Amino acid sequence: MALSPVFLKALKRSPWVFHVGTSGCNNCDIEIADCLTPRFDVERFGVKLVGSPRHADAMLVTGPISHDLKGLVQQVWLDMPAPRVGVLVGTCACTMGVYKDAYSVAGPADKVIREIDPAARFVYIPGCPPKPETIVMGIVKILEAL
Amino acid sequence: MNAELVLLPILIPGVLGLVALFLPGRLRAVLGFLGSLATLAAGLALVSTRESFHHAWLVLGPLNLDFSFRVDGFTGWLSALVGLCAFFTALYAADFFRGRGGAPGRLYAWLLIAAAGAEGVVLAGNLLLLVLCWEIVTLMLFVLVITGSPEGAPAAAKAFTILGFGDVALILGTVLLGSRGFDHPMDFATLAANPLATGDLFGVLTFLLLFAGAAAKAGAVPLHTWIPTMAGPASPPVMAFLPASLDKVLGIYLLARVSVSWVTLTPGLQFAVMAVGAITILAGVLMAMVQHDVKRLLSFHAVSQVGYMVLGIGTGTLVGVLGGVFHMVNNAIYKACLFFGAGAVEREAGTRDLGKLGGLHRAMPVTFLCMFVAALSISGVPPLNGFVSKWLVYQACVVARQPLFLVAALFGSVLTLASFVKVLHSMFWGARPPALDGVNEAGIGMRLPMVGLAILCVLLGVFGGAPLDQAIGPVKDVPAASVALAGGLDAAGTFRPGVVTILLVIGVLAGILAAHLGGARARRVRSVFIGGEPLDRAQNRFPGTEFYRTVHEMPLLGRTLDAGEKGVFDVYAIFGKLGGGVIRGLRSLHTGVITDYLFWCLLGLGAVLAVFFWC
Amino acid sequence: MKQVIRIGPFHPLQEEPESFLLTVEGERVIDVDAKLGYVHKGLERLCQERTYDMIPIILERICGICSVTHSVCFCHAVEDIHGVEIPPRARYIRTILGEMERLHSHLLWVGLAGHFIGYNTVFMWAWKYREPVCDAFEWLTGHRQNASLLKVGGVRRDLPVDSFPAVLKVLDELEGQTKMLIGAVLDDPVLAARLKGIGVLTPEQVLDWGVVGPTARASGVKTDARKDEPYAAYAELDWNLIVQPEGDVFAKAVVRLLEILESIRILRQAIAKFPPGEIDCGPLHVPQGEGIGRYEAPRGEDIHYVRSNGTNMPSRVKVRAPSFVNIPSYRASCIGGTISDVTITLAACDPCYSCTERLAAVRRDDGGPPLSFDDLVRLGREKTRAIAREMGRKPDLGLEIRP
Amino acid sequence: MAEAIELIFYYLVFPGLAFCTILGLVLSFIDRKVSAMVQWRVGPGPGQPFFDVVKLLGKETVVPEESWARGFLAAPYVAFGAAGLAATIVWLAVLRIGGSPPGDLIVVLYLLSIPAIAVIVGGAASGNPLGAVGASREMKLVMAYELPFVAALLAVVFQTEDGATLSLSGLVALQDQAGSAMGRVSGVLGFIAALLCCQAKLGLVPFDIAEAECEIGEGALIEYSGPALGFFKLTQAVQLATLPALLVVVFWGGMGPGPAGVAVFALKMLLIVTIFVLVKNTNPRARIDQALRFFWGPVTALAFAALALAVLGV
Repeated sequence: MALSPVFLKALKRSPWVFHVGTSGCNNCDIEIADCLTPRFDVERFGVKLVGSPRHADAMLVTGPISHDLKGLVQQVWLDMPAPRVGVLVGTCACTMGVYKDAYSVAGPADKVIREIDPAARFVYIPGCPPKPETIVMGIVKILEAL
Repeated sequence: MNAELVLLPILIPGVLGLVALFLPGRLRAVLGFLGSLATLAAGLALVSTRESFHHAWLVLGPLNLDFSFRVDGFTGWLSALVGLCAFFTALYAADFFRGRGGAPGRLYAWLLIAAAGAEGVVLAGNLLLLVLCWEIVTLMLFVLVITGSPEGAPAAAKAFTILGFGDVALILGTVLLGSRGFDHPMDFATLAANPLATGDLFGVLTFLLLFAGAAAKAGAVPLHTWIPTMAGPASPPVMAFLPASLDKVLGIYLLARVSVSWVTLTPGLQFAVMAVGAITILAGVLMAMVQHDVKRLLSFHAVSQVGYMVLGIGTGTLVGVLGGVFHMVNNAIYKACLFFGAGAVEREAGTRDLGKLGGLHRAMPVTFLCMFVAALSISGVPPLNGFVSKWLVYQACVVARQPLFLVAALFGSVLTLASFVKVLHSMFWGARPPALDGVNEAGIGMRLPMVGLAILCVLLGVFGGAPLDQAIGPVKDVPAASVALAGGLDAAGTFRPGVVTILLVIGVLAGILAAHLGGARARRVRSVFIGGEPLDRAQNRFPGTEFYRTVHEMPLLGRTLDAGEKGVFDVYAIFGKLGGGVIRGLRSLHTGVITDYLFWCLLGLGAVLAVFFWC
Repeated sequence: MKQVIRIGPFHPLQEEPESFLLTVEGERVIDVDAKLGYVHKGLERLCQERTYDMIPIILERICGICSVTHSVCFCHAVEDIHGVEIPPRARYIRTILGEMERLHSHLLWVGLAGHFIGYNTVFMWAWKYREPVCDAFEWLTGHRQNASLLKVGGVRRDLPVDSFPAVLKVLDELEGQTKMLIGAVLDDPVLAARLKGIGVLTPEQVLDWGVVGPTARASGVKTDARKDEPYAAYAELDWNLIVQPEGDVFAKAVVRLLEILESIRILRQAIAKFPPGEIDCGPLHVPQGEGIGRYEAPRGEDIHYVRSNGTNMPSRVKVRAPSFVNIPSYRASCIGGTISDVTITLAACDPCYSCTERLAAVRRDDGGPPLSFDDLVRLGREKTRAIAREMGRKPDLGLEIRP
Repeated sequence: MAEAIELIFYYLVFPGLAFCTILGLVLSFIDRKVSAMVQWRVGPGPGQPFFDVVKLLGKETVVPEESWARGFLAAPYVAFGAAGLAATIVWLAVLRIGGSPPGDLIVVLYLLSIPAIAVIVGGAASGNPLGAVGASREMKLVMAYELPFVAALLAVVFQTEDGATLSLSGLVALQDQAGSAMGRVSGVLGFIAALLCCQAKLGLVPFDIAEAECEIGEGALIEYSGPALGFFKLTQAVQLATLPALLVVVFWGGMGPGPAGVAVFALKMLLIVTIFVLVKNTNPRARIDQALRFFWGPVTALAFAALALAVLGV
């Protein structure tokens, strides 16, 4: 989809994210929430956590995807209006981390989502968990790269 | 133009109705349809005429029972409205009863006779004649309710009792009003020329009797209870035709005539009438909010809306009277539409329990849109017709300096809106329960009246000034009505719904244009998001019946409403209980012992003698 | 007809995916059901394929907030098999880590609770106060949460003693801030109106449902593994058990806030008494046997069970996280409240699903409803019979399993 | 014709839709910035509300399968148009352009309730049960605040002995003669009641019950995306620019002449917005029954007291 420059600029300044906590350990989720709080305050960059995927521009995934969640995560991805981007926070979301050998996980988020949307674009912020500084840096880099 | 033309709207349905009584079913339906159409045509023909028909018929001493009918701009329009209601009802009924062995009993015949009676009330130029036609309508209501539904008998009896009480009051009032000794004591012109002062007991009593008659017919609190009771058994066409629209028209028409031209109200009486209006608004709408049966819910709104008319007329100001009368016309339109829609849904979905309905907007789009418009209209959302008339009533409250009643009226509108949000949501929005998967749109005969009425809602709203200038002014019985009207209205101000509408449309279009300039035209359909898991249509529902539980759980309010639902405030039930008590007491006196009876006889004789000698 | 409002699995109320099915009448909740299992990661199985040395690091990743909890608890269980006594310095290090974790966990909850009832100012303030605690954790261990510091028989690395003054300074500041927060919460009439009398658990219900931790202590039940069966250095330190009698959400908030102050007290004493010496007891070989570890996590008592077959990998690791017993108590605390009450009540026991989910919902191949317990038992038996038939002997089904 | 063009200009550009949208977005920036300051954050830059809206306008629209699509999509535009019309009428009275038509206070009241109705219709028509919960809450909230709001406004209308007027410009003229309504006890009481009602009308904490993010996931707006959501945001902005102005016009004498008048008016607006923001940031969300009780209890009592005092002439 061709984006007009005005819209792209606005999108860069106002990425709203929907947080999809998956089968991870919760730690990345907490560091994400930490980014909203006074010390890091990502609202400076216009980032806002929203409660419905319909409002979101980016999907924040924070863990490996279990078999039980796989279909749901795929549906939520489709629930987001285009243009959309996936942000994989933490080693587990990127590569499954320590859960690589576990029997109950279906794969890292990018693989799962690409099954239904091959054109999906992702941003990876590895770390276990990434420090809030890292996440903020990651977000800023995403915005620059868009 | 021939003066006899005035009789046409009465004679056509009257004669055809009597003929139809003796015809077989199918012919009766045809006759009903044609007869009501002809009535409508006759009514429309009258709208621009000002004629009166007079025939001295019977002179009993001072009492001239003249056979006099008249039409002015206003009553002409009303006559057309009655015809329209009859026509739409006949049309609707034809489709409604299709596939069920046709209309039950002699429905069309009674319908026509009722229409004739209503036309008679509207066109009468003589109070006695009006009362006569009035009784015909009451009788027809009784007959229509029990036609085809034997379980309707208790409801019909209740209605007949309350209306009978009202009619007795009306007759007494009529007699008192005419007993002041004029040449033509029952003639409208005479009455208007000699308005009754209400400074003394006689005046107050007369007015109250007349008011009771009008209020019972229109269904103002506390004489309203027959309407919700009959909402269950009466079929939707009957509900839409009489209790919801025509009875209101007749009751308020009479009230307007009485309190505007025949009686001069003292401020105290005005206040009382306004209070009745305000209480009716709030009581009706609050009761409506907790109903789960759509017809019963609508019938409480039918009560509530009367409050606006009574309130408007009670202010005694020109704006108020115009607002009340205009609201009466508007009410007939949107309320008939709502009852038609509810009936259509009941017929197609097989239930009128709001908790079991849902998601029908796709299955019944026309019914839905018509009910949507009518619901917004009854809630007084601009720029629909309900807003125009309610706005006049609000203005009247300001002119009459009655802030409390103004707040009640405005708050009543909010509650009405809330109630209809519940209705619309329960019937048409939300997920469709799996049980309703096979539901289809109502037939064309049912859709047409709804569409027609919904269009009228919009037209009378957007061009709300026109009927005020053209038709409703003359009720005040002033010559050159529109001139006086313009002057009178300017004092309080006019509202130009047309301008607002045009601006609103421009604004909405500008918004859509801006959205398109944003570049986003892409649209995609997805199932709803309820947290990720798929929607279970049978379970994941939030039906409208659940909307106002919180309100119901408010202290005091909930308990009062429950009491209202149980009939604690129902005059009929109260008097029924009282009457039952008296009868039980009397029955206990019948011991069967002859000496006891002798004792009572002696006691009675003693009492009579005592009174006799005392005085 | 039942009307079910679904909270989750992806719902802003929860950081983690799980769904609650609220059966409602209007806004009033008349039944609560939960569907968990989205977060099932197969950790216990994973642990059976790792050596004792590796397991604490994996178990740190059961849950991001309870990273110390699970690794210490596992160490307790293995040390229980072994019967080994760990050196005092290691005990103090474990205490300090545990209490630091409690501090940031409670502050986190206070903030989230504020967020859930729409009081974002409380959220921001609590998390602002939490930040220095995470910093202190980083000074002490080198990481904000997952320090990888624990090992069976002691700890892996020593704490940098020179960072203690800075940590104490953080604690001093935090004490003042917490007191301010307590004042703000206790005095706020709107908060009281919103939270008092909501989600009440009576002491009887606490015992019936086996509720643990601050959730139980808020109902007046004195339960705390640190007092009941003191481990680490708790027996040598002076601190109070915080108990509130009311059992409502407000009491749960008060308990957690006051526990922050207690944790600060414990930390100060632990730092003051920080003993010299070894930090572990050398290489250990875990003998055959079973062990149970208890540990008072910020959310309540955590229990680990480890069975060893004498090799360097356990043959069974079982984790029973506090939320596992706290979550079912929703049926006692939520029913009868409104949706607004229930959402905060759901959050009030500070549920942690990644800790809890030792189960998985098994979907049918045809996409039907998940298999129930009975289904699983039946399927299991069928499979056993099939295998037995294949192997040509009678199935051995001596044990009757009852649901 | 010239009159019609003038009218359309008033409505679409100044002081109607365009002006109020921009003003509202600026005010919502102030809201977010002050909130951030209360929460010890830096907060967004001044362009943030604009970026948000422009971005939303460029996004794809997702329509729920179960919804009444036309109503669902039309609702935000109707809300926007109605809010803009209300804004035009209020701001014309602020700027003293022309004599506003008599009775326009009622029209403004109704127009200002249309955005709420649109949210309700949109939420209910989305087919989402959470949206329905949100719609029912919004409706209950409207029921709750409408009663005291009307009563509080009428406290000014009925303040004078004679010639009670429902016209905004009439009210301004009246206050020019007799001093601002805030100079009287009834005016102050009414102002406080109306202020609380406006907090709920704007859907700010503690009355953001209909969109309670953590309970029902944005409630009535849960299914909205792209431009439709953007227009709801714009509607909120327009309301944010209108309601404080309405309060100033009705209770606080409107805008005085000259630059000084403009400055004083701006200060009054800012003060009101700041009160909104501070209340928003120092309270948790109320429960819907608490909100109903609050508005039908103390606030209504306050408003009726104001009304009674006004009729008595205090």
